[in-house]
Formats: sequence, C-alpha cells, structure tokens
Amino acid sequence: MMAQVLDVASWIMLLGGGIFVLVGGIGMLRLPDLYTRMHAASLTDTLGTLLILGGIMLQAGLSLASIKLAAIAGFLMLTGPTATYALANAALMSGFTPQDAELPEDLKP
Amino acid sequence: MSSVEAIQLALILPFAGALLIALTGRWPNLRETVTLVIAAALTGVVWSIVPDIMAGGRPHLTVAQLFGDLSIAFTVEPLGMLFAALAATLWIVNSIYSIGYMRGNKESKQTRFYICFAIAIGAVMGVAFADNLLTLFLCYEILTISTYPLVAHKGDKPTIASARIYLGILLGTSIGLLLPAIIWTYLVAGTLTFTPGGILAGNIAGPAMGFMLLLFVLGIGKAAIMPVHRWLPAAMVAPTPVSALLHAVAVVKAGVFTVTKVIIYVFGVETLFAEPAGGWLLYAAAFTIIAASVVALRQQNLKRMLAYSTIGQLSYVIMAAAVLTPLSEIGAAVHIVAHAFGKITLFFAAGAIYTASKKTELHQLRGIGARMPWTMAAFTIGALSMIGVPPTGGFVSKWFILAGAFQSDNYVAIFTIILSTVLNAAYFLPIVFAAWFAKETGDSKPHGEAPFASVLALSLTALATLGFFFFNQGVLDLESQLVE
Amino acid sequence: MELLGLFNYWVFAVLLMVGFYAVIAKPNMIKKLLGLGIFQAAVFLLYITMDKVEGGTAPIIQPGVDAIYSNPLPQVLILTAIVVGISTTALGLAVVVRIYEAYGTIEEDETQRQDLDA
Amino acid sequence: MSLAAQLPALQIVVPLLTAPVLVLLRGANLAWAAATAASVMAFVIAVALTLEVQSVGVIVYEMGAWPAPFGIELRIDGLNALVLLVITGASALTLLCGRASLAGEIDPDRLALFYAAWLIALAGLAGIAVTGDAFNVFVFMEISSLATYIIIAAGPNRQALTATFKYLIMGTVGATFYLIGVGLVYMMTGTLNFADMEARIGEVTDQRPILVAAGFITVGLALKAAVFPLHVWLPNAYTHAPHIVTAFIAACSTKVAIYVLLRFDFVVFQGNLTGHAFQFASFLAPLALLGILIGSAVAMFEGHLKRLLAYSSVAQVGYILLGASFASKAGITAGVVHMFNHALAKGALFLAVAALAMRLSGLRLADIAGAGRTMPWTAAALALAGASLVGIPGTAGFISKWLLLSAALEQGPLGIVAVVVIVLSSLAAVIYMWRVIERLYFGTPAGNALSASEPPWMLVAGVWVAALANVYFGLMPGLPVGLSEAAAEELLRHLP
Amino acid sequence: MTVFFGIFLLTLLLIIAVGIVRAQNLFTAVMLTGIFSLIMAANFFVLDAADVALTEAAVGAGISTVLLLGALALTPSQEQDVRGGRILALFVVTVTTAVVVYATFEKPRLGDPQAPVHTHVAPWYLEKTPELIDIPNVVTAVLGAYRAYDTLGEVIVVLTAGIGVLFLLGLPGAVGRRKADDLSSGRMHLNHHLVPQVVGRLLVPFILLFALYVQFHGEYGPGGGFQAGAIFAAGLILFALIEGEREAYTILSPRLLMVLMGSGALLYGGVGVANMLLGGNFLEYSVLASDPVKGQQWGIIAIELGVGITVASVLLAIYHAFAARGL
Repeated sequence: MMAQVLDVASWIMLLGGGIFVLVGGIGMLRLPDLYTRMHAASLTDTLGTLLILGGIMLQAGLSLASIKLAAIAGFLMLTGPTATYALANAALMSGFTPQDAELPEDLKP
Repeated sequence: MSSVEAIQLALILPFAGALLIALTGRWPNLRETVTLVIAAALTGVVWSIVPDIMAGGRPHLTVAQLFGDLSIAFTVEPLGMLFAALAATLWIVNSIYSIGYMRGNKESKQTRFYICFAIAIGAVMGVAFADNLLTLFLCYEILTISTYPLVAHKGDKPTIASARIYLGILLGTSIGLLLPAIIWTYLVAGTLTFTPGGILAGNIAGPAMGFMLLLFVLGIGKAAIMPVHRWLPAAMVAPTPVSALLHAVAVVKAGVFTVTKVIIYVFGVETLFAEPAGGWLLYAAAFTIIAASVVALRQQNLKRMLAYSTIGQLSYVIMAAAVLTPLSEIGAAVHIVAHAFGKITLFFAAGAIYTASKKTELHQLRGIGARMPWTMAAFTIGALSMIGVPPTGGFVSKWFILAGAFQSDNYVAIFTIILSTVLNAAYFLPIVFAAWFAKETGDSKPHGEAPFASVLALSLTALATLGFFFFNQGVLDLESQLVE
Repeated sequence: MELLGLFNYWVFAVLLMVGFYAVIAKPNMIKKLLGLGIFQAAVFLLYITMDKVEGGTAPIIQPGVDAIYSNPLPQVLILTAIVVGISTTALGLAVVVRIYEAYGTIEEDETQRQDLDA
Repeated sequence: MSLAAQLPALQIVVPLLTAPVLVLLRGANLAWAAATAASVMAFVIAVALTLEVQSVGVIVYEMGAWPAPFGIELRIDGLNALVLLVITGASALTLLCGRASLAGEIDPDRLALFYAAWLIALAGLAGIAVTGDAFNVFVFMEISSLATYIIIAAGPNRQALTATFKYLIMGTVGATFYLIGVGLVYMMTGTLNFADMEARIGEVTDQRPILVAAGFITVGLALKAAVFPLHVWLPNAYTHAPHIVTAFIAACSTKVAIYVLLRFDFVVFQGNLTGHAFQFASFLAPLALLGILIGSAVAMFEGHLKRLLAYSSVAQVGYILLGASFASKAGITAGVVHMFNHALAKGALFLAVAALAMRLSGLRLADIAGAGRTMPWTAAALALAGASLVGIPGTAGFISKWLLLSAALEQGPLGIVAVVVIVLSSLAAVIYMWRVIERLYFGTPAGNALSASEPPWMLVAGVWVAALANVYFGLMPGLPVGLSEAAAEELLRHLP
Repeated sequence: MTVFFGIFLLTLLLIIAVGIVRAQNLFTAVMLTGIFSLIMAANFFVLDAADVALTEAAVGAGISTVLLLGALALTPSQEQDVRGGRILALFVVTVTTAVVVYATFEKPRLGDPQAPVHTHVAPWYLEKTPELIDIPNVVTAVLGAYRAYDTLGEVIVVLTAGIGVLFLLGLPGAVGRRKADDLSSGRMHLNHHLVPQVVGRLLVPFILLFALYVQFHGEYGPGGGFQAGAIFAAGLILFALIEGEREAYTILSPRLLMVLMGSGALLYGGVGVANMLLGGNFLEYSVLASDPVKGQQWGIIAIELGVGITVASVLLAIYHAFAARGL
C-alpha cells in the first residue's frame, strides 16, 4: 500500500519535472529577449530538476543514494539562481537593455 | 725507409705541406721555400720506391677496412709508380715556374693558390697509388674539389661561371656515372681491388660489359673524351701554372691514368679484347682525336688551342689502351709521360709570353721569337713533340702506339694516328714559323724574356722533352711489367 | 539489434569526420583546437565502446557478488588519453594567445599572409 | 637487483625525473648543468645498453615486475639500441656545447623551464625507443611532442609560434591516428604488447579492421616522421626553432617516428597481412621517391641556410623510407644505417649553423658569404659535414648511400628507378651544398661577416666532434652496420 | 533500454558537434564544447566507465571550458568566414570516414562477451586483482599498478603542459618579468557582485572537501588522482574568480605552485626509485612492505597523491597564467 503511494507520488513528481523542463525549453526558444529567456531557463534548472530529483529520491527510498541526491539538490538550489543572477548582471553590464522597460537610474550602463 | 713507409710519407707530405704553407703564408719567401722543399722531398720519397717496383715489389698499405671487402688502401704498381713519379717531379718544376709567374703578374691570394696546389698533388698521389676503385674514387673527388679554387683563382664573375662548369661536369659525371659503375662492379665482382687480368673477367659479358665500359669512360670526366670534354676549355680561365697542372701534371693525366687502369685491372685486356661490345671505345677515342684536332685548327687564342690539342692527345692514350695489345698498353703509359713534358713546356711558354708581353692571341705572336728566343725555342720543341717528330718524346710514344696497332692490324687506329699527326702539324707549325720568320706587327711595344724562374722552368721541361727521346729505357722496363 | 550494435562505431566515425573537418578546413586557430577536441573525443568513444559487456557493470568488485564486469583496460587508456588531450589543448591555447599578441589575428591564412609580406 | 639490470629503466627515469627537479631549481646555469649532466648520463647508459645488446642480444625489463602482456615491458634489441645512441648522443652533445647559443636566444628567467622541457623531450623520445607496448608508445610520443613544441616555440621570432602551432595540430592528428590504429588492433587481439599482438594477429579471421589499423598507424607515424606529402610542418619548425634545438630535433625526432613505423609495420603486420610486403613497397616507395626528388629540388633553390637543410631533411627521410620499402635485408640495413648517418650529418650541420648564427647577422646565403675566412674552423666543419651529407667517400654519408644503391640494384625495375632518383638527388645535394660552401669560402664578405670571429670554443669543439664522427663512422662503419644488420634480421623474420 | 538511451545521447552528441563546427561565435562554440563533454561523460557512464565519466566531466566540461574562456578573453571571439579549401578538406575527411566505416563491419558487436578484448588480457586483471592488490576498483589497480608506467608518463604530460604554458605566457611572481603585486585586483573577478561572492564562498570548501574524498576514495569507488586534482583546481579557480588573482596568490603563491608541480611528479617517480633501491624493479610496489599486497596498496596511495598534487597545481598555474595575461 505504502509502496504504491510512494511510487505514484514519485511518478507524478518525475512527470511534473519533465513537463517543467519541456516548458522551459519551449520558453527558451519562443520568448522575445535574453532576460525573459533566462527566466524560462531558470525555471528549468530549479523547479524541473528539483521535482525530478525528488522523484528519484522517492524511488530510492532511505539510502546513501538519496542522501547524495539531496546534496545535489541543495547545491542546485544554490548554484542555479546564482548563475542566473551572474548572467543577467553580465548582460546588463554589457548593455543589453530589456525590451520596453525603463532601467532604474543606478543600473544605467 | 721501406716502401710502405715511403707510401705513407708520400701521402702525408703534401697535406703537411699545405698546412705549413698556410702557417707561413704571411712571409712569401718562406712560404715558397716551403713549397719547393716539400716538392723536392716528395719527389725524393716517390723515386725511392722505384727500385722496389722495378724488382717486382708491390708494397701495400691499408688505411681503413670498411664493411665487406671495401677498404681505403694503397698499392704501388708500375703504372701508378710512373704517374706518381711524373707528377711529383713536375711539381718541383711547376713550383719554380709558378713563383716566377705569380710574382710577375702580381696575382692575389697566392697562399690559397699554393695550399690548394699541394692538396691537389696529395690527391694525385692517392689516385696513383690507389689499391681499389673506392680509394681511387675518393682521391679523384678530392682532386676535383681542391682544384676548383685554382681554376676560380681570379674570382670575377666569368671566371666563377667557367669554374662552375668545370666543377659541375667533373663532379656530375663522377657521381652520376662513375659511382654507379663502381657499385655495379662491386655487386657483380664482389670486390673492387685492382687485380692483374681484371676483376670483371668472367663476371659480366656482352652488351652489359659495353654499357659498363661506357659508364666508366664517360664517368671519368677528367679523361675529357668527347662529349664530356667541355670542362677543359672552360678551365682556360685559370692562371697558366694551373693550366699546366691541369693539362700536364694532375687532372687530365689522372683521368687517362684512371681509364687505363680500369681497362687493365678492372676489365682486363684479354677479356675486353675478346668482347666485341667493348669495341666502341676505340672509335670514340679516334673520333675525339680527329674532332679535337680540327677544332684546335680553328682556334685564335693560344691557350684554347692548346686545350683542344690536349683533348686530342689524351685520346691517344685512351685509344692506345683500347687497341688492347701489349705494345699499345706500353705506348699508352709512355705517352702519358711524353705528353706531360711536351704540353707543360707549351703552357709554360704560353704563360711566359703572357707574363712578358700580355699577348694571348695567335696572330699577335708574329716575330716574337726574336724577342723571346729561349721561350720560343722551348715552344718549338714542345710543338714538335706534340706532332711526334724525332728527336722528341712524342715520337717514342707514337711509335709504340703504332707498333701496337700493327700488332693487331688495327687500321682504324693507324689511320687516325697518321691523320691527326698531319692535323697537329697543320696547327702547330704555322705558329712556330710565324714566330721565328714573320715580321712583327707594328703596334706591339718592346719587351724581353719572362722572369728568370719561368724561363728556367720551361727550359728544363724542354730539355726533358728532348731527353726522353734518348733516355726512356727505365720507363719502358717499368711499364713492360704491365703486360707480362 | 545486429546493426544497432555497430551504431557506436558509426557515431565514432562521424564524430571523427566532423572534428577532422574542423581541424583542416577552419583557418581559425581556436576552432581548430575545438575540432581537435571533438576528434579526440571520438577516439575516446571508440575505446569505451569496446569495454562494454552485455549486462556488465563498472569494474568495481563487490566481494561475494559474482557480477560481470566491463573491461577496465580501455578505461585506463582513455583516462590517460583525456589528460593528454587537455594538456595539448592548454598548450595550444597558450600558443594561440602568443600568436594573437604577435600577429593581431588568430586566422591561420592571415598569419601566413603576414609572414609572406614580411 | 644489480644496477646493470636496472639500466633500461634508468635510461628513461634519469632524464624524466631530472626535469621536475629543474622546475624547482632557479637559475639558468644550474639548470643547464643539471640538464647536461642528465643527458650525458643517459648517453652513457645508452652506450652500456648497446654493448650489452651486442653481447647478450635482446634485453627485456618488466616495469613494476608485472609480466607482459599484463604489465608494460621494455625491449631493447639492435634497432632501438642504435636509435637510443642517436637520441642521447645528440642531446648530450648539443647541450654540452649549446649553452652560449641558447642563452643568446632565450629569455634568461625562462631558461630553467626550457631545459626542463628539453629533458622531457629527450626522455619521451628515449621512452618511445625502448618500450615494447603499443599504447605506451602513444603516451611517450605525446610527452616528446608536447616538450618539442615548447622548445621550438622558444625560437626568437614570431614565425616560431605559427610553426609550432602547425606542428602541434599535425602532430596531434598524427598521434590520434596512431591511437585509432592501436585501438583497432587492440579490439581484434585484446592486447597492447607488440610481441603478443604479433602472435595473436595471425589468429584474427576477419582482417578488415587490421588493414585499416595498419593504414591509420602508417599515416599517423608518417605525419610525425614528415614523410613527403605530410612534411609541411617540418621546414618552418626547423627554420624558426632556436638553432641548438634544430640541431637536436633534426638529429632524432623524425628518426624515432620512423623507428616505430618500421617496428610496427614489419614486426606486427608484415608476417600476418597477406601481400603486406608488396603493399608496403607499393605505397611507401613512391612517396619516398617523390620526397627525395622534391625535397632535393626545393633545397637547390632555397636561399635560407636552415630552410635549405630542412628540405634536404625531407629528402633524407625519403632515403630511409626507400630503403625500408624494399622490404629486403639489404634495403632495411641501408635505411637504418642512413637513419644513423643522417643524424650525424644533420646534427653536425645544424650545430655549425648555430655557430655561424652566433656571429652573423642572418642565415640567408648572402649573409654567410666570406665567413670561411673569418670563421675558418666552423666553416671547415660545415664543409666536412656537408661532404657527408652529399656522400663523399670516407664520410658516413657515403656508407649509407653505398648500401642504399646496392640494395636498390638488387630490386629489378623498381630498383633501377630508385637508382636513378638517388643519383639525381645526390647531384642535387652536391649543388645545394656547393652553393653554401662556395658562399662561405669564395663569397665576398658582406655585413658583419667581415668582423665575425669564431664562436665560443665549446661550440666549435662540439661542431668538430660531430663532424669528425662523420669521418670516423665513414671509415669504421662496423658499429652502425652491424647493429643495422641485426635490426634487419629482427624486422624481417616473418618474410619467407 | 540502455541501448536506446545510448543512441539518444549519441545522436545528441552528433548534433552538438556539428553545432560547434558551424558556430561563428567562438563563445557559443566553447559553451557547446562544455555541453558536448557533459553528454560524452553521461554516455561513458551508460557504457559502465564510471572513472572515465568522472574524469571527462571534471576535465572536459570543467577545466577545459575555463581554459578556453580564459583564452577567448585574450583573443577575438568572432570567427572570420572561411574562404576555399573546403572541397579538399571534405574529400580527405570523407575518405577517412569511409575507411573507418569499412572497418566497422567486421568489428565485434557492442557488448559482445566473446570479443577478443574481453577474453584475452582483461580477465586476468579482474581475477588477479583481489589477491595481488586487493582493492575493489580494478581501474585504479590497472592505472596505479599494472600500467603505472603509463600513468607516470601521463603525469609528465600534464607537467609538460604546465611548463609549456608558463614558458609561453609567464607566471607573475614565478616566471617572467612581472611581479605578483603589479596585478591590479580589478576586472577579472566578481568581488563587487555580492550574490556570486557569498554563494561562491559557501561552495568552495565543499568542493575542496569533495576533491579530497575523490582522491582517497579512488581505491574503492570511481575516482583517483586525476579527477581529484581537476576538482581541487576547479574549486580554487572558483575562489580566484570571486576573490581576484591577488587573493588567490595569498593562499597559493605562484612560486609554491611551481614547487608543487615538480614535487608531485617527483613523489611519483620517487616511489619508483625507492622500489629500485629496495631491490625491486621500477614501480614494483611489493617491496615497500613486508606483505606484498600491503606494499601495492601503499604504493598506489602514494602515487595517486603525487598525481593529484601535480594535476591540481598545474591546472591552477595554467589558469593563473591566462588570467594574469589579461590584466
């Protein structure tokens, strides 16, 4: 009984993750400019991956494997947003202005 | 001093001399003394071997043993003995003459001249004493390279150009034809050591042998058989003593000497005689003789004329060797000597004339006999020897060659000799006649004899030319060993 | 399935081709180095493909379990090869940087032209 | 275990471990001393090994005492003994006498690294020569290549960099090709050890991959050896490298590649591929002939001394390959002997060039005019080495030319062509060497050739040692010829 | 299942490879190379080559990308369009490929247990290792013991690359005229960006820890000197990125880096020489301890350490060389 529940849950998470990644991918291609695309990308590598990892953890149950997976998830939580930030910052530095949006004074290149 | 030590000495002396000359180059007198002393010493050493050879000895010396049968080694045999003695002796005379000439014309780079001269003589010794084809090839190349600076002595553009022709033809033929021939010989005969009766005997026959002979004869460019004679006229840009060296002492003689040696010791007289495919050599030589004489007839420049005369005379030796009878082989050897004395006299004379009067063309020589009696007398003797009139050395050798030709009823040879004699007379006698009896053309300014050293040298050689007519027994005894 | 067994080798062949093409056809030096990287990666693939065994696992022996292990040797060879590859790339990049400082370009045909002019 | 038994390992270990020490050391002189000491020691070891090989035959050394084919073994026989002599001798001599020249060309505070790279190159080449394991060859090939790129890139002017890059690309492609070939052989035999491969290839039923492997290995090594159409990296690399480096690599780097080519193609493939001898001859001989002709031809019209010699090297590689492509005992003997003799000649020549370069403004033929008078010793040695390159009797060059020609004359139709080509290229060699010598002695001094004086005595001494080696081995060719004959036997044992 | 997964990955590889070659902007190309390596690593993992996968990920995707970017920072990042030479190139390439494909048809199929590769030498390794060396990871055993000589060569290759880059580019404070302290701590770092700096500081210790784990766990699981060295270097490079060159030099001065470069290789070679002195062959670890198996294990640990030190220090030095060139 418990096993089934876990199984179903994990599959839901895996599928969800997959969908998010897919959506992110589509977003990457379809969205107009760099910043919005980055938005889609960050969606992929936070929510998507987290769901998938969670799903696998449920599959693995309580074991060394899932602890490792947890660690990975933790690191992703840290690195993903940072990377996105750095990228956006660099873009701004090198003068990519977001479409139809007025920059705040202090960020004017 | 044993003969072997003598060989070592004879090979070392010239190079040691070259070194000494290089060191004493700063003081001309000392330098030239060294040259003369070395030359004299060498001559002494070489002559000291003669008795041993006369007695039938064959002193042998191995320097280095390469793989297989290949070695750098030396052995003295009659032909080589004769050549070495000749070269060494003439070196003295030539040095005396050179001193006069070089000083008389205030030539530059005299030290280099004497050094290269000494090295060339050393190479000649090597060629003469070589025990096998490889050693001979080595010394042959050294000779070629060491004479290049002499030919290019003047150092201006045209000279360099001619010198390149000289070097190009000699190196090209030797590496392109002679070397393959040697290797081929080694493959079929398994050895390169000169042995009486020939090492190719029984190892090769038919057209192959003819072809091999072709490789050898054309490969030995120094023998100046047509069509590889071009370098000799080209080398006329050299100072006269060098021309003398080329024509009488070292280079061309080394060529014909090598050819004779190849015919006697590599192919073997009998083998070649029995092989019709080898017959072409006779005709080639005959053609060269006639053609060269005809060309000489049409020359205006004295030295060029002498050059073509040399080409003709050399082919006498080759033809004699190619007649392939005992007497003719002796004749070949004797002619090397006779021609040497005669031709060196002629060149010395030409050089003397140039030194004294800066004249180089034939038509300028009218009536010069009155101004330079000694020189022209010597010149006359030389010319007679070329034609082969008694009492000169030229007659002796021609006699033997003819005798050899009759031995085998070789009418081609006989006819060639007679015709060429006529031609020689036709281009030498007019000069002699004009020099003594024609009126001098007005424009030439008065001048006397050349420097004493030169006159002395050419008188000596002229005397030798005459002397050889009377005292040639030694040479004959020596060379008769060839055909025993 | 028979042919699928060879799929890796074909990928190896094509990767080889792509990388090699970049090496010889592209004048840009960094591009050449990237191509070289692909070229070498293809060879890694060739070796690693060899070591796979049907139903095998990585050659880390668990005592007691009698599993089939894949072949360790090619893995060792490729470990070496990978390191060699990065070393070559690093050195190549250093040379490229120096070339750019000396010539002001990293296009090979351009540098050749400058050498000819000089 | 006695020291003697450890020699094969020490041959590699000594230079290989001196290099990192040099990285720790500071100061050019100290580095030079250490590097030279290591090279000399390596040379001594090589000599000892050669003597041992001559007395007891093949020497085998198991790295880590693991038996082949599981471990890596070092195998030393006549062939690689000769190669070892060349490599270590070249390195020792060039380092001993090259110090001043190198110090003049390389930024002093980088010299330590330079010498380290040099030692690694030496160790790599030696490593290729002694190992009996196909993959180990690859590793050491890369070691030597990387190190060689470094010491070439040390050249003074910017062309050195582009030359290095070209060499780096082509060299890596070559090595990778070799790796592919080894991979295919491994795939079909399951082993990396030469001897073991040799034994097992015969059992392989489907030979396609083996054929392809043979192709890849041959092409890859031909790239490294600068065999004719793949030689394009060589001229620039030789021309723009520091002069002493040129002397070193010209003496040995291409030779080692050819050595591996011979070992692989003859020992591993020869006996097992049907009609291999024929294929070998019919693929390599034409390339060799073309290489000889074109190399010599270009050299004849080349105006820069080093470039001229570099193109002559292309031709000489052709000679070695030609000898091998006869696939006959005489042929391979000739090829291997030429490997040795050409190393002597080119080493001496490039050392002499380095000596000239120390005093003259440039190395175009115009720049060296008249140096024969101002630098007599150097010029004389150059002339002597040149004679050896041309093949004048009494020099080493003549021995190999002789062997090669006689090997060719055994061959029939192909042989005749070969003879003609060899003769032609010898004439070409006469011409291009003569152009140099004529300039040296009869050219009128221009620029600073007038004021030039002899370089430091150590360099001159080194040049003369190399030049005299040419004469010595021209008169006493026993050692190289003997070893080469042994090598030929070893390589051809599969031929019927 | 795995087969199809493999095929999927491989196809992806092909696409990316073509992308790399076609990309005109070199930054794009470099990024694609990183992805290429990652997928290659995944592919290796599918093929049961854990160690290789780890190495490829660390070296290929990590270090080489960093180096390429470092080089791109100093050179133009836009490729000029190609003129000519295409046809010949295509011809050569096609021939080569044709030859390879020709060969494939008689190769053993993927994973065929009867392939010679699996029947000849490898089985010996698999069955002897437990008794001779007694460590679980056979790859490490082969790498560190049976073919340790190759591995020594590999370390020397890395060292050579280090020497080469330092020789060509110089290293302020160790090689070349420039001193360490004339590096202005401007530009090539992010320490005016708060977020990356904070996160980076948080991550670096973990990375280094992980490196040590990989280093000393190599006998038991995937990992070893090379991977560890690469990861360690990656950690420090990250540090240098966020704190700036100067700061990085204060922990590991260039001079010290050079010393480490050399001493790692020396440690490796020293073990071998020690074996010689103890009367064994070169790299015959058995003589290190009374019990040959123990000896083998100690030997492997020692040389892996040497490998790790050299690899880490060389990669770091190379990075510094590129970085300093830019300042």
